[in-house]
This record gives sequence, structure tokens and C-alpha cells, in this order.
Amino acid sequence: MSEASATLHEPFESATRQREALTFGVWLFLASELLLFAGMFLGYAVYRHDHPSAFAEAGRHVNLLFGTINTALLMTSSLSLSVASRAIDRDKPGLSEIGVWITLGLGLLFLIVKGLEYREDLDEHLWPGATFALHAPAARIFFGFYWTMTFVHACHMTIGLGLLSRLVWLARRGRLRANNDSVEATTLYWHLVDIIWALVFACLYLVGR
Amino acid sequence: MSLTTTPGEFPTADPDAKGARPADGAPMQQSFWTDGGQTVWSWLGTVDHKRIAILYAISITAFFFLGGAAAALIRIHLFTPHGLLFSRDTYNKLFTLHGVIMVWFFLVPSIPSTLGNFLLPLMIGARDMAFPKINLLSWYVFVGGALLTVIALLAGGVDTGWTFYPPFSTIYSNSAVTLAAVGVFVVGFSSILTGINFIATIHLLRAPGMKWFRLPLFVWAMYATSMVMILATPVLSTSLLLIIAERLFGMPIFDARIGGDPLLFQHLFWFYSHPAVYIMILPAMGVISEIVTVAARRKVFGYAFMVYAMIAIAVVGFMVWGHHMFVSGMSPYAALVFSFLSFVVAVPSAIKVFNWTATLYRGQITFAAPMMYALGFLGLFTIGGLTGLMLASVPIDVHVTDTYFVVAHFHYIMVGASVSAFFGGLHYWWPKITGRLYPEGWARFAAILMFFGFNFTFFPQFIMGYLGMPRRYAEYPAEFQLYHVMSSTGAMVLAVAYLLPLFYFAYSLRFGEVAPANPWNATGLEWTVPSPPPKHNFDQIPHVENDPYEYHAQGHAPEHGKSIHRGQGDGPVRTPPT
Amino acid sequence: MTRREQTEQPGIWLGPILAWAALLTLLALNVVLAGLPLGVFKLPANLAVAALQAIVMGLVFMRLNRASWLVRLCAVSAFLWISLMFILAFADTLTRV
Amino acid sequence: MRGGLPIFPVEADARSVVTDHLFFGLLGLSVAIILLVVSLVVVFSVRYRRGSSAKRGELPEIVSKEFEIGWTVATFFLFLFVFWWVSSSQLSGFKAPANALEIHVVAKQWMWKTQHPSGVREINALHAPTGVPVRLVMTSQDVIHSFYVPAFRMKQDVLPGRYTETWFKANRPGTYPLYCAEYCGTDHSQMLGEVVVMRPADYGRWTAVQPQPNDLAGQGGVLYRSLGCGSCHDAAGPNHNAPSLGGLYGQQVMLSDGRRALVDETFLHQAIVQPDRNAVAGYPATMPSYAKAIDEEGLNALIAYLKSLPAHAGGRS
Repeated sequence: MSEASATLHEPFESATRQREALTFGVWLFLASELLLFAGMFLGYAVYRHDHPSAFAEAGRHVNLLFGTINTALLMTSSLSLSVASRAIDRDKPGLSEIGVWITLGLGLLFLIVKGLEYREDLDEHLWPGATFALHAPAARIFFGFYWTMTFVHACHMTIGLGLLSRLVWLARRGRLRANNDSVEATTLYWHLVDIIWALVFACLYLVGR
Repeated sequence: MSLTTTPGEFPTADPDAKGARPADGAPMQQSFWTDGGQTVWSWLGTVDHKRIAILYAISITAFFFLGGAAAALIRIHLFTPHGLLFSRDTYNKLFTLHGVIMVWFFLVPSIPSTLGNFLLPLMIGARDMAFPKINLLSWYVFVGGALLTVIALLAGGVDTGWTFYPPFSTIYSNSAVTLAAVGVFVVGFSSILTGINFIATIHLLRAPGMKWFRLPLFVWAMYATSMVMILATPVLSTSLLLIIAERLFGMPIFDARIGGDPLLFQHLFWFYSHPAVYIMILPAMGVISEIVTVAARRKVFGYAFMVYAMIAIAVVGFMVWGHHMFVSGMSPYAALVFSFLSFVVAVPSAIKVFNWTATLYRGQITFAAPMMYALGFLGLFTIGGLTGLMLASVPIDVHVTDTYFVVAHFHYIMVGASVSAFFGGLHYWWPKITGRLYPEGWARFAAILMFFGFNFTFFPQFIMGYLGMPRRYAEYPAEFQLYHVMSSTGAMVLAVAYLLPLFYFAYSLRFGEVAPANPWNATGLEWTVPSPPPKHNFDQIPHVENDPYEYHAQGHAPEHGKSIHRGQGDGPVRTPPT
Repeated sequence: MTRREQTEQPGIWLGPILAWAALLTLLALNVVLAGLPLGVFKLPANLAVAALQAIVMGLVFMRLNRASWLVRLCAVSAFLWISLMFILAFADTLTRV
Repeated sequence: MRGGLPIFPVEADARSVVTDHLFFGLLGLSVAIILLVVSLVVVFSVRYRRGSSAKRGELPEIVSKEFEIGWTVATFFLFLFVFWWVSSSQLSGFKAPANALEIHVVAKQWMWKTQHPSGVREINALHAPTGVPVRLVMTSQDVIHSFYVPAFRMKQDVLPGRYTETWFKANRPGTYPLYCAEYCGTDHSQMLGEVVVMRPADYGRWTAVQPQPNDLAGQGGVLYRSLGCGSCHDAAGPNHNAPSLGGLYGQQVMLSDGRRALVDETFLHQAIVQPDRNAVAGYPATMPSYAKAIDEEGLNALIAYLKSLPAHAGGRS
């Protein structure tokens, strides 16, 4: 997210000041990301209010097993990244690097499971097009949100994986030190993506049952 | 060099004064123009907030004239009831181009990205923005989004209007809506990144002693605008994302045939687009506060109220978007709620107008070009604001929404107020940015021409609007022709008035007199550094002890005393910081 | 901004492990809740559990409990604006004639 | 429009008079505030221009704080009063009066189609009697349009997939322009029409002379039988497992997911086009969607027919 500045950069005099600025800046960006997803949740909520029966029927066709596995995977990846971030604060780059590797692996696993789920959904003709399987017309709107929200979340996941691989690259070069700001930025971003998934999971997978 | 510098009055070229004008071809003195290097990469790869401001200034000027050309063509087309130049489809694409370019590529970035980027660190005593690289990234994202959108607008053309209302934009329009939506989606991130940069800078990089209530009102305006940018723009991205999902991937989000609700898009779109008009007007308010205090040599009247008013506008501005949808099929009870909140949001704006007027009381007022723009702003913003009150009341809005009355209202605010303030700010800080003085005579002529050209263009539209002339009509019934002819003639005058600064500003770059560090004898840290400022802004970060507008002792009006002739003169009461 | 020393934090593992365990139990609870025939209470229950998960992750993983007032202001204002949007948008949806 | 330079639109109904009063009230208030601000600015600019001899002296410090709070509160209460004044006049106007003449309007990309209860159909025109409240029940076949008659100060967007309503009671005979006010595509500016207001007697004569095979409800009955709705909905129907429709309009019905819904035009429209949207409790959701079978005008006729059914009868044979 921000420049991999192990050292101090231009306008700041002290490292702690620079770290506060970075955390504050990342949080501002996370606030805007929350607003972005909030718009989609609002659309989902309004349509759930207008078409309760169609959304309930559509909600039953979403694969709960894949969703639950993915949520567990993502929460575990948050655990490993949180440990990595706290390890780097105590200047334990070894432990931190392992944590980042685990998070990267779990994140990739999440996308793979997501891919499997997408393939299964396509086989069941759940793409709201000509061959849409469900009878209720408003079910198409549910799946319109399902595909859009999970796809946008997957894009954010991919960005997160990019940031994590950058951390790994930094660790390889031995620049993963306590004063490195980008660890903080990456962990905050990753945790937000996890929070958003928890809400997406609740809305799309659970509420419809 | 001897200059007759009179406070607030622009230094008039003293006939007997020796060559204040630089010898032709003389190298510009050391400043950020030269320090960072002269290669193309030194400009395109710069992280100096001043250079990024210049990059923004050049790009938004280009978009201003692109959008302005579209406006001129629209007005020429509307000289006759059946349209002079274009087919109806071309006309639709033209007004969409005018709307999209002017809103997202000129008005939203105009003051924050140019004057804000340049002046914010200078005004709070910082060497640069909190995140210099992200500042440059925001410009590249802006240019990237702009490229995509301009290709969409010029190559295929978009005929949905800048509002992209479904189901027309998603199902029935076969123009380049998807590409334009992607372009505007990308440019949205540019203003989010700018907002993040500003808020972090104001919070963390203020000079020692620069407490919150010692910040100049322009900085407060940037703070309020950035709040709105960060919290509103993402919802625009969501609405455009859903349009793209529906058009590109067939996700039937707004398809009414299967139970979708086009009003949902309007809610999401206007949740951004009304705060967006506050993104456009709040920076203008900041500029006007700076200009009026300098020209009147007076502390701003009720500094605390001005700050609270700006924060109130930014916050309450998020609760009023429903007044764009009174006739759209929204529930009449919700319409009443939004109507009430729209009346509430008008109160801070009224307070600010009264405070600016009260700032003139017992001042030493001079009328250089920036002050003329500021006075123009006061009048036009009041008219725009009061017609906004009319539009906030449901029965009148039912009659005049989607007519030329509402077109006139928002042009009074956006062009009359926000663009006038932008030009005022440009003139006021031109010496600081370029180190050159602009020709005062031409500048005043352009300001007056712009004021009359503007009124002559948009006042007839109020009358035409109440008569019932709907907006976005390529052809109109004959009984409106007189008003259209008046408006179009006014538009030609306005176009000329907008071109004038282009010439005399360019002229001043080459032949303008060299500007002293503080030509207006203004307070404010940006005037304590040389014009144009060096790359690192301050040799030594200043320590601030005074309130922002120290033009006279507390509670005592500025005595006229002697007019300042040679050199700096007594200037502001406080001693400039070490 | 209060200066927060990095050193006096508790161990690396304690906080995250507890939070992780809490999150997984909440996940299991949520899935079970989805199966129960709660009728009209199902939606608020599911959303409440999800919100709880979000709060746990925000406080422990994103270290909001140690963050400066500024960062907390960010999180709170994002939440306020979202609820503002929902309230006013639903003012229309619920009372549509 | 009156002859000469049209400065002001004609007032053709009560609502336009009320709206004009509000507009002039606000206009007067605005002109007063503008004059106040401009005169203050001009007086201060002239009196306190640099080098003028006007007295500067002491600035009343304490006064400025109370003064400031004073005009803030004053402005707030002024705006509050204006809001109350404007909204109170508008609260009564939501719902059309019960005995209103119901005219169905169908908007289509770039033309207006109106259907009178007497079965008369018109293109880009609407004839209405004076003194009788006319309720417009409008829907669109494609994009969002907006039914705008400046003479009545009336505008209402017309949305696809649902009914939007507005009403007027004209009191001045004449021909008034009708515009589409919501941008709807290439020929948005061609979607014009006229509203012809006539005295009730002339309106009656005009209706009589119009070529109309059957009144709207009658046309709906023809559709009801041709589509075979009676096979399920009539009590005597072979597989009578659908609710009988007599006297259904205006009732509250219990939906299968526990909600109660008012049976109005939108409910009937959705029940025919998207039957599963509000499935009624106690009946299997087996009704197919007739979206393809009937166009908007047919739906208007069918709904008019359903509304005309007396309470006891299932379907009129």
C-alpha cells in the first residue's frame, strides 16, 4: 500500500510520527473501502426487504459448506498475519516471515475454494443469464449481488495477496525490520478484507437459509 | 527593486520606477521550478507537492476548456428551436460530455488538487504532504481515469447524461457507458487519495504552535472537503460498479422487469453526488475567506462560527440527497424528511455569507481582481443558495425540477460561486506560485466581463425554467426561443471572459513583473517564503504564535495610517516569525 | 496523540489465539443459527453474530484497543456514515406508498 | 401561454395557484435577503474603502459574539418557518380524492398513451373535464419518463415495473403543453403532448363521439376470459385453487411469509407479471408470469376489470 520505507522519508522528523501518519492514512483508506461495500450491502438490504421469498429461495441454493470453509480459512489467515505483525514489532523477522507465508498460503487456498464454488455454481446454472435455474425472477437479483460482491471481494483478496507477496520479497531481502511500515499497512488491509468477508458470508450464505 | 506596494492594492507599475520587469531571457531565480531539475522526468516523477499542483493545474485547465467548448456548442445549438448544429443524438452526447468533464475532471479537483496541493503544506508550515508518493499516484490515477473517460466520450460518445440513470444507462443505451463508468470509477480513487493526503497532513504535520484554531480558513476548507471526499466517493464507485456489473456481466441489479428498483441507483448515486457539490463549494468558501480578509485588512468575523459552519456543511451535506428525487417516485414522507434536512443544511451557508459581509465592516477595503471575484462570489452564491431553498421545498420542486430553473440554480452555485472563487484564488496566489505579477487592468476587466456574461447567460434560464422549459432538450417549443437566444448570447460573452485569463496569465509568465514575497501584505505562512517558494518550502520550520488574520489589534479596526510605498512598509502588525 | 510504547504489549500469541478461537466459535454458532427455524429473528441473530466477529477482529487483530483516538475516530465515523446512509435510504423504502 | 412575452406560466388548477403563492413568497424573501446582503456589501465597500475618512475606531468585541449567535438562530427559525409553511400546504395533496376520474397513462420511448375509464385511447393527448379531480395512474414500458404539465405545476416520474400516481383538478378550460421531464434517450425532446381541459359537458360529448368498442373494464373482461384466468380464479373453475378476485381491490391480504399487503394497482400488476413476488398465504405459488402475454395497456384494462368485480362474484361470465 505505501512505499517500503525502512528509513524516514521527507516530511517527517520522527519514526513514531511517521508510523502514526501511516496508520491513520491506511485507516482513512479502510473507511472508504467500508463505504464502498456498504453501498452494495444497502442494495442487498433494500432488495431483501422487497423480495423476501425470492431471496430466501435463492439463499438456499448457495453452497454453505464452501462458504464456511472459506470463512474459517480467512480467519485463520488473519490469525497468522496478526502473529506475524506482532512478531515484527518485537523484531523477530523469522517468526514474522513464517506468519506471512502461512497467510499467503491460506489466502491462495481461499481463492481456490472460491474458484471451486464458482465452478459448481456455474454448473448449477446459477449465473443470472438465459439459463438461470431458479424460477423466481427476483432470485436473479440475489445472484446478481452474490456474483458482484464475491467478485469484488475476491479482487480485494488478490490485492491483499499482492501486498503479502511484497512482504515476502522484503523478508527475502532482509528488509523486514521493526521500523518497516508496510507490514502494518498490509495487516490492517488484510484484516479489513476479512471483516468484509465475515459480513458478506453472513448476508449471502446464512441469512437466506 | 522599487515597487509601490500598497496593502491589498496591487503594486501599480510606478512610471518612474526602474526596470521592475526582468530582462528578457533572465534565468528565473532559485525556486521549486528550477530546484527539482528541468527534465521531463523531474516533472512527471516529482513528489514535490508544488510540482504536483502544477501538473494538476495544467490537466484541469485542459478539461475546463474541453468542457467549456462543449458548453459553448450546446448554447450555439440552442439558438433556434429545432437546433442549429447537431442531431438530437449528438446533442445528447454533447451535454453528457459537458456534465461528466465539468463535474469529475474540473470542478471536483479544481481547488483542492491545485491550490490545495500547492498551499496546504505552506500554510501549515510543513515541508510536504504526509504521503508525497501517494500524492503523485493520485495525479496518475486522475490522468488514467480521464483518459478512459475522454476516449469513451469522444470515440463512441455517451448519451445517458452525467447521472447514468438506469434502466436507460443499463439496458436501453448502446453508447460507451461501460467505458465511461470505468473511467469515472478510476478517477474517484484519485479524489479519495487526495482526501487521505490532506487529512493526514493537517492532523500530523502542522508547524509547532499552529493550533487547530490558528489554521487559516482555507486549510479548514480543505479538511472539510477531504472528509467529504473520503466518505462520499466510494459510494459513487459502488453505483458505477453495479452499472458495469449489469451492462458487462448481465447482473440484473436495476432491471425493473424482474423486480429491480431504479430508485436504488438514484439513492446510491445522489448519496455521493450531493456531497460532491459540497466538495465543489467548500474549497471555494475557503478561498473567499482568505481573499476577503486580505482585501478588507480585517480579521474574519466570527472565525469559530466559520469553522463550525464548514464542518456542519460537510456533515449535514450527507443527509440531504433525497431532494434530487422528490418526483422520482420516492415516498412523499421521505421527501418531507429530506426537505427539512435541506433547509437545515442551508443555515451554515447563510451564516458564512453574513460573516463575509460583516468582515468588510470598518475595514480598509481595496478592489484588486481577487476581491472582485470574491464580491461576485458573494452575490452569486447568495442567489444560488436562495434558489436552492426554493428547490428544497417540495411543491415548488415538483414544478421546477428537471427544468432550466434547476439548471440555472446549480450553475449559479458551481460556475457563479465555485469557478469565480477558483479564478479569484488563482489571481490571489498567482504571484506566490509563479513569482510573477499578473496585469491588473486586464484581470479586472476579465472579472467584470465574467460576472456580466455569467448573469446574462443563466438568469434567463431561471425565468425559462419556471415557465416549464424541461432540461436536456435538443429541440424546444418556439415560445422559449427568446430566453434561449439571450442565454446563448450571454454564453458567448462568458466564453470570451474565460479565455482572457489564459492570455494574460501566459503573458505574465514571460513579461510580468517579478513578484515580491508578499505582494498583498497578507498574513499566513505561505507569504513568509519567497515567491515562488523553494523546493523545501521553509529553511527552518516556523514557530507560530498568532491567529491567522492578524491585520489589526484585537478589537480595534485597522487605522488607515500611511499607505505603503517603498518596499515592505509596516505591513501586518505582527513581526514575521523568525 | 498519546505516545504508546511498543514494548509493554502482552506476548505475541495470547491475544491473537484467543481472538481466533472466539471467531471460530462465533462462526460455528452462526452456521448453527442459520439452520434453526427462528423465523423472523434469524436475520438479526445472524447479523449480530457477524457484527460481533467484526468487532473482535477490529479490536484484537487491527489493534483498535491500542490505537490513537484519531484512528478510532476513523472507524467510528465510517460506521456512523454507513448507518446514516442505511437509515435515510430505508426511510424511503419503508414508507414507499 | 398568454400572448406577448410569456413571463409566467398560466394557472390552470388550484394546485398551481398554491404553488405560485409559495414561489412568490420565497421569491420575495430571497429578493429581500439578496438586497440586504448586496446593499450591506456596497455600503461597506464604499464607506470603508482604503483611505476613506470613515471612522474605524473600536470594534465592538462583545457584541460580535451575541450578534453572531443572534443571526444564526434567526436564520434557523426563519428557515424552519418557511419549511413549515411550504410543507403544510403540501401535506394535503398526497392522495387523490376517492371519487377521482382514473386515467391510465403508459409512457413508451418517446410517446404517451392514455386510456380513459370509458375505454377511449389517446396518443400524446389527454382530454379531461374541469372541476373533476383526475387521478393519473402511470407506468412505463421501458425507461424512466416524467409526466410534466407546467400549467398544473405537476410533475411525476413514470417508472417501469410499478405504478406511480399523481392527480390534478383543472379549473380553466384550454390546451396546455405536456412534456417528458426525465431524460429518456434520443428523442426525449420529441415526447411532447397536450392536455385539453374541457367543460364537463363538452368532455361528455367528446367521449361519446370517440370510437371506443368497450369501456376499459369491458376490455379487461375480454382479456380475463381470453387468457383463461377464470379456470383457476373462478369458483366454478375446473382447478379452483387460486383466490377468488371479486372485491379484492383495496383489501389487505396475508402473504405466505407473514406480511400483510394492501391490494392496490401495483400489487395487482406485480401479481400478474411477477406472481411469486408477494405469494398469498394459503395458496400454492403455481401461477405462471403473464409478463409476455399482456402489454401495459392490457394490464391496465385487466386491472380496471378486476377492480370493477363486485365482492361475491368470482369472475363475471
